Amino acid sequence: MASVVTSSSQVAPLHVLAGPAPLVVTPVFEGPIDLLVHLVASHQLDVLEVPLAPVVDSFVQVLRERPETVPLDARSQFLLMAAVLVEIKSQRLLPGRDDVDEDEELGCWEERDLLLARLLECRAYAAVADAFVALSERAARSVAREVGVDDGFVVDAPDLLCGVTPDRLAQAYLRAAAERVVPRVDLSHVTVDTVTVSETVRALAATLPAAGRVSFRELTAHLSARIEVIVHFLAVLELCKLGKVVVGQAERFGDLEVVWVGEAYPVAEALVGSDEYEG
Amino acid sequence: MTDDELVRAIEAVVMVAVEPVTPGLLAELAEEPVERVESACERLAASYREEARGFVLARVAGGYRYQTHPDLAPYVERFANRDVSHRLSSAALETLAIVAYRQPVSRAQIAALRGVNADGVVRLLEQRGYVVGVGRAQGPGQPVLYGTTDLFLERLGLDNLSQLPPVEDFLPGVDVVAELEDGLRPAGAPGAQGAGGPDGTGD
Amino acid sequence: MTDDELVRAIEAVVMVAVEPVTPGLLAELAEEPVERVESACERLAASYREEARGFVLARVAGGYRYQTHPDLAPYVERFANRDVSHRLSSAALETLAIVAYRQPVSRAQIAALRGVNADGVVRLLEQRGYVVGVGRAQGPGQPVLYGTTDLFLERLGLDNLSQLPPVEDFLPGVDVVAELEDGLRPAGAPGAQGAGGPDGTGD
Repeated sequence: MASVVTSSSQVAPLHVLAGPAPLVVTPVFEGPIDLLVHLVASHQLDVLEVPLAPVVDSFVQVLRERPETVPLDARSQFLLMAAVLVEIKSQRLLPGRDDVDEDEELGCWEERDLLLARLLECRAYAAVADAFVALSERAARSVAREVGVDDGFVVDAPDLLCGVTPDRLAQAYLRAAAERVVPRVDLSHVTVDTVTVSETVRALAATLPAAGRVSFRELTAHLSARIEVIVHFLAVLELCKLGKVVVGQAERFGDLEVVWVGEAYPVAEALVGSDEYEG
Repeated sequence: MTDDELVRAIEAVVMVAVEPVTPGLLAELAEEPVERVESACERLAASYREEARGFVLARVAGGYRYQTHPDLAPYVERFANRDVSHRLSSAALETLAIVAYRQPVSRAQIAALRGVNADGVVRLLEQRGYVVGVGRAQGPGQPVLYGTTDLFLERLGLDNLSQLPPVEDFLPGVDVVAELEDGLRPAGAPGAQGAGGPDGTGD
Repeated sequence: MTDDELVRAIEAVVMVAVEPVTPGLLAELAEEPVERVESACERLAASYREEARGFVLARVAGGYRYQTHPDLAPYVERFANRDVSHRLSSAALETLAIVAYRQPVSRAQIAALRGVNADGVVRLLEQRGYVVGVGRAQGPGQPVLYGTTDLFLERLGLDNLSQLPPVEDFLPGVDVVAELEDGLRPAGAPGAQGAGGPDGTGD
């Protein structure tokens, strides 16, 4: 079913999700996408050798031609797996891998462990949800008596309205009738990166015109955190999109060269469009 | 069906029935002759009496139902009259206010406005005599529409509903709007009362 | 008060209660210590079980109530007008599980865990009465913190939250963890294969 162009022939597929995995066809791999991810993740297949565009193209083609053959589960599974592949590949394509210091490497593991913990926890809650269904089905086999006190019993009605004035009633009505204010989302748990793409775009626009031809490695040499390198990469892409810089590469997977080609002192406002990268 | 099974089925059905259950209905549910069901009910009622249970299986209005043993009326009365709190909760007060200003109003409309099920609160207000069903809405299910009672007016010292204060008088000024979100703090939290009435833009 | 009298009073009061009756309230009504009331309830529940009654005295959501024996569901189902309402989606159930185990928890925390916005699902659960705002978090925006309700416990047939099945029992097996871990290994790390992580599980 899966013909894999690698040395290894017996590889257990990754059972991340239930259901049939969408098949993908690329020059070096043909088979379920979860197997592709598994091979890449376990280094049995170099992600750099797998062009991702055909993976997406073939899936989109199937979606166009025979949408009924791809159930919703398979579609979401594909999206998840494709996202994982893109993430892996983009990480590998980022420069500066060799000189990462140990702290950052540790931070990377830490991040991964957090993600793993989150995945495990979610998995556990999904299983708990099934247990809830079982519990409630069992509980539903018993019906509670809810008949209440017989009318024959005299119930004294104490004055619960003691102390309630018409004004307080009006205020209670306003409280009740008020549109529920949507509580603001608490972002306090989110670590806000100190540097954003738009800030970096502005910083680069200030320094690049005078810098001449610089390599991306030089440009990011002073940076310590991976996230800053990524932000710089995105900022360069943004400037490239705006036509302010030209990005070249002497050889495949060689260092990126960045040359400023825009006007010398761009107005900062012109670059405001990159704000959406924030966060 | 054995005698034991029949008795158990009767116990279960009568336990959850709100109205007295006729022997005919019990017979239908158990798929047994009415006579057999009736004699099972009588035996069951007798056994409760012998065991001096706190409840009896009574034959009322042509059917069977559980009711408390007359001996235990003092406890039941105390239970029925227990005062969980001497004041209306803020949820109950808000519901009462909705009924007062929007009457006639259905429970579903109240629930839609408050964002939570209102059945329990409406039942409480009804039990206490502050609201009463005043009619039924047109449309599916013909839900009961509620209005306030004379007792409600009396307790608030009002002569009639037109004396309810206009809510516009209590709309917050622009300067207070900024503090509205703070008003979402649960009632009773420190400071909740401060800014001239908690939230509410009125629409 | 003799043991028999106490048991009869309990039977009578629970029979007319609409909601589970707490041992504390029973104790208050009977003017007896809570411990004595509680052990009387347990004995009573046990005797119903032994006698194979059609009903049971169940401990649910912190109190006692009468409910039908599960065996008799076929008879009761045809009779009681049950809320056979719409099942919860798996997304709603998972969110409910998160609230149950992590309460008090904010919507943002739920969203962070599930990776998707949780507002709609939480609102649905709130409407159904399974979760409720139980307070507010410190910090910016003072988000509402949610917890589960007594109705949630009732629907699951639980007495209290400590009866929830331990979430640890539902963690995926070691093989699944290893596979997940594989998928998360920092990709392209040249030495990742052999170096192993700080967690030591390596490959």
